[in-house]
Amino acid sequence: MLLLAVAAGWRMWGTVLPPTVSEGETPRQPSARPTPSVFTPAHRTLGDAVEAFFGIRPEAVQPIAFSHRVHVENDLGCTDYCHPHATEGPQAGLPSLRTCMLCHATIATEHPEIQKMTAYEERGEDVTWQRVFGFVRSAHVRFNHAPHVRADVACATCHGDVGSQTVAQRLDLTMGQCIDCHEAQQAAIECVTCHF
Amino acid sequence: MTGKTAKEISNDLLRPVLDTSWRFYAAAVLLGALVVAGLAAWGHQMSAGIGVAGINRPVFWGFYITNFVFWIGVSHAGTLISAILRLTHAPWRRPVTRAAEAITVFALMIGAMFPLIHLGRPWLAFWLFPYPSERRIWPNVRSPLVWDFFAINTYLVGSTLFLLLPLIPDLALLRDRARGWRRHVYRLCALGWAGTPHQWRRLETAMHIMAIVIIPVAVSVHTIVSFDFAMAPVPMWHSTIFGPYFVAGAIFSGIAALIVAMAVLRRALRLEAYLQLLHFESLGKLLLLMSLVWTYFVFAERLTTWYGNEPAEVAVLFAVERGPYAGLFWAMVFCNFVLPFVMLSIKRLRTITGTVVASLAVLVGMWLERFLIIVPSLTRKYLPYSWGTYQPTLVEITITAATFAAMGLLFVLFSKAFPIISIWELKEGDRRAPVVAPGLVDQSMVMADRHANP
Amino acid sequence: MPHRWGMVVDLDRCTGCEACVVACRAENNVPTVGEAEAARGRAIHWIRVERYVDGEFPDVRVKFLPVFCQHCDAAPCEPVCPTYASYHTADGLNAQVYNRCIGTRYCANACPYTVRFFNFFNPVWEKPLHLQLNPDVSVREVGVMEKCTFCVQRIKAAEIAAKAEDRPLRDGEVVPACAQACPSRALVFGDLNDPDSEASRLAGSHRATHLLGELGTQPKVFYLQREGGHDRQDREGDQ
Amino acid sequence: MRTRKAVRNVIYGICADDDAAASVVEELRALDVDARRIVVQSSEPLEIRDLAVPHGSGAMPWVAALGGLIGAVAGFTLAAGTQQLWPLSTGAMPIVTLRTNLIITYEMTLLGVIVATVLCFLVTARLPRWRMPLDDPEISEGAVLVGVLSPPQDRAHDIERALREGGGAARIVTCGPEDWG
Repeated sequence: MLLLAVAAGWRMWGTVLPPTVSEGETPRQPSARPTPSVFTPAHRTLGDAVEAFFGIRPEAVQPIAFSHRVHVENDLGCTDYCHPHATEGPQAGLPSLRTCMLCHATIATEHPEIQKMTAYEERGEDVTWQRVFGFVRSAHVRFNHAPHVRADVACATCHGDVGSQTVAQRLDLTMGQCIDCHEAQQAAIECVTCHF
Repeated sequence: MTGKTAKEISNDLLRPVLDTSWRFYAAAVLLGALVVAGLAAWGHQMSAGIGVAGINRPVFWGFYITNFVFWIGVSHAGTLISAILRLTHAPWRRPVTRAAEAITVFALMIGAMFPLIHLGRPWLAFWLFPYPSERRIWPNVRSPLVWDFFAINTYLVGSTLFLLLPLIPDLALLRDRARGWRRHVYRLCALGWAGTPHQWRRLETAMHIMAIVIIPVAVSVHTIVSFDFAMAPVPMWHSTIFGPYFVAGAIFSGIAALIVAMAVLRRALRLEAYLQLLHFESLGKLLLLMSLVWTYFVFAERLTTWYGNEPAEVAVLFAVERGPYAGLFWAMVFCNFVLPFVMLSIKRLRTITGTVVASLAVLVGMWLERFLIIVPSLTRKYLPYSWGTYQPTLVEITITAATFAAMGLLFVLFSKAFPIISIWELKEGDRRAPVVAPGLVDQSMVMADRHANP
Repeated sequence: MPHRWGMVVDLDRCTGCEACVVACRAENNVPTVGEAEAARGRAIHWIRVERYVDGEFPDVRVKFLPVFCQHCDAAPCEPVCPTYASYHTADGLNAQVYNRCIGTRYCANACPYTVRFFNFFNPVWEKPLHLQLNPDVSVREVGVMEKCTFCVQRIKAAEIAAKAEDRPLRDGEVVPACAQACPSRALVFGDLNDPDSEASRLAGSHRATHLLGELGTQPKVFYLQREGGHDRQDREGDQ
Repeated sequence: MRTRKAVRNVIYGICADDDAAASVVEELRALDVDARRIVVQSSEPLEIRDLAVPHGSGAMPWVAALGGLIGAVAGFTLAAGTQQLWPLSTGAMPIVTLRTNLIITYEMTLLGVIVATVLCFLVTARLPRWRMPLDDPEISEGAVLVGVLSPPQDRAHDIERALREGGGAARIVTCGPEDWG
């Protein structure tokens, strides 16, 4: 009952009350200006807010059934062509269509998934890969791949055995796992190491 | 004291519980509507952001923290007064204690809501609780807000038990009187109380220990609330006097709240025979005493600040006394000192109406006092470039009003479900010597009481 | 020996151009709240240039005072936070951990410099402004406190780069956005533990003072007092 | 909830006030009835304190003190442990700040006392007890019940006489196990 009232307020007061950025409350304000749309609620619905709170995210659906296994079996390293930036900076990066076509212009061209890519190329579009790993915005984590690669942390330590998967499956990474590893490696565990 | 038989007492005091009048429904619906409005306002605030409240930079705390301090202050009504009166065997306490303890519990529940309401991200408030999590990081026990968490929890647990223990025999009484489904509920609540001499003695020992312990808890709670301010280097906050000053103010507003609640109960539940002029007079005298103590603290605080002439502090001092907050300040002085002093020190004015008027004024005055402690200091911090102002918004006002309604609603529901005057204690007191003199009774008299036969 | 980051502000050099303010906003994803909210005191500026006007017209002098987080050693904001969102790093930064912040705003009350800013609403960068966001810095959401970090992202990046090359950090390798943008070089950032750094050299000047030093907060920001104008006589001896 | 206890039956009388109850108890003692079998129930504390089984003030203050001690240790350990669990420096304070930890210790001490007192009360007063005790509506009207649990069959008559004559119990009730519930 009480929760219902709060939920109702969540939905309705926005329409009953003046907009959240209200005008005309202090004399110094400029008059006759439209309310700036600088702010929105952090979540559109209560459901979104609850999902964000519990960290519920939809599974990433990839446009192409990319097989990591096939590529790893053909001795392609993670950072060789597809995620090269992992050795250089924060983001590992996702391959562009051009990277794929370097090989697939000639390899396995008759495979239906590869033909999808050819179709993309013909339309002049890039593949809209969905990001699988990543921190929720409210975690405020600034993860940098490069120092981890330099410290010889294997990709699979965090990403799991992607080499045996088709499209990558998300693992739930927790702060506890980061800390355990950082402590074992005697890396910094100060908050600002990652959160800034 | 009441000149009534045990049976009459039971009948009178159980009547409001067993019979339900339309007034109860009217009050419950009206107050409930306000509470729902407040909850909706809170929901809106969580959805849109805390910015729908009037707080800004540099006034980061406003109405919500004012309400927090005010309600925690009111909570000292009860347990502290009731515990002191019990320990001093003040015979006139008997019809008063339960109402006082109920005020404590409800005011604490409401007051403890405000630190949550005022949070920017209230859904993460559980981080104040030291629980094992994979993050391995626990609350910072150096923070006065964490002290608050511990102090308020201790006080809430203590005062709730202090209210419930002496309720058990009355629940047994209700178990025997009530009919239908309520009988089963009361039967469960009464925990199978039999009323053997053994149990009575245990209850008395337990209440005695609780009464002793609850006093240092209550003192510490409001001291810690004052530390929320005193720990920060903000002009006029960073003060060593704040602990006792806040405790005195808390007892002051607590007595006022108790008098108002008693007056309402007396009218609404027709308890004129139990809540007599004597009770209002005795509490009125206590109120007068606390008014003087409070005035002393205010004077001492403001004199030392003025004499010290520290620029940042004096800026706040004069902003309050003759600046934008002067109106509120002098209203506070009138409500907390002038009016109660006149109404309570002149015997002819110290009637029931007189004490109630004084108490209402004190409640207003003490709310203003909390506001004037919190806001003006924040508007005038050290660097004049960042001075600011504060204006409450509709959301804050709605939530504030809703908490007063919530207090009323909880009180109405409580007095509906349980006898608001402790029946067994009243009977026990009636059977002992009819001591009419108000005030504190000395030990020899109490002993005489105990051995006197009916 | 850990670093001890500090900043020196030469008030004689500050012209009040506010380039630092603009640079800081761009670097640190500082939200713009709009006129209405700014009028209600909700504007966010991690660095601000306070203007104080001295004297009667026509003999008027304007003093500029850039104020930002002083990264106090004995910071009043840190111990009051119930969740450790505000704490002191080993290299002397006054850290603000956004994800730990539950929005009590206690730190902002305790800060005597009023340099802590609160997100009263959820900030939004309308398209295409979202493209200007710095990916190295978090975008803070509603209910979270924020403040000057001494551009901790630049410190971290420089540290990582230095470690990759297995060498110590050089003086001047880390430059916060405000210092980088300052045309008159009034802002000098550096390691106060390194006696040869420019910052620690300037911090030893006889002109160096702290803002509200009497409060005992032990700031790591030093203000070099003005020597122009009426104070001209004590110019001798300055380096 | 409805399990029957070994009590076979009970004889009790309803006395008008505690004086009457006191003299009934005297009579019963004179009859050499086991003090543990005598029950007295009232709806308010009785003036005459030594009815039925005598008890001192009991161990409650000591239990309360023990609770306080446990609370103090728990409070200090919690506070200092929390600080050392993830040592973060704030405001140039030491990692373990004794002064602030005293506050937590203090609150936990008092919480320990309160909880221990209430637990001790519940245990020694044998609450909660889901089986109803002897339940006579007249108790809540102010009367005092005096009874004997499982009276020896051969002496039931004597006991009834004692109840009636001692202080003039107004009403004598004899109930078997089926009346308990």
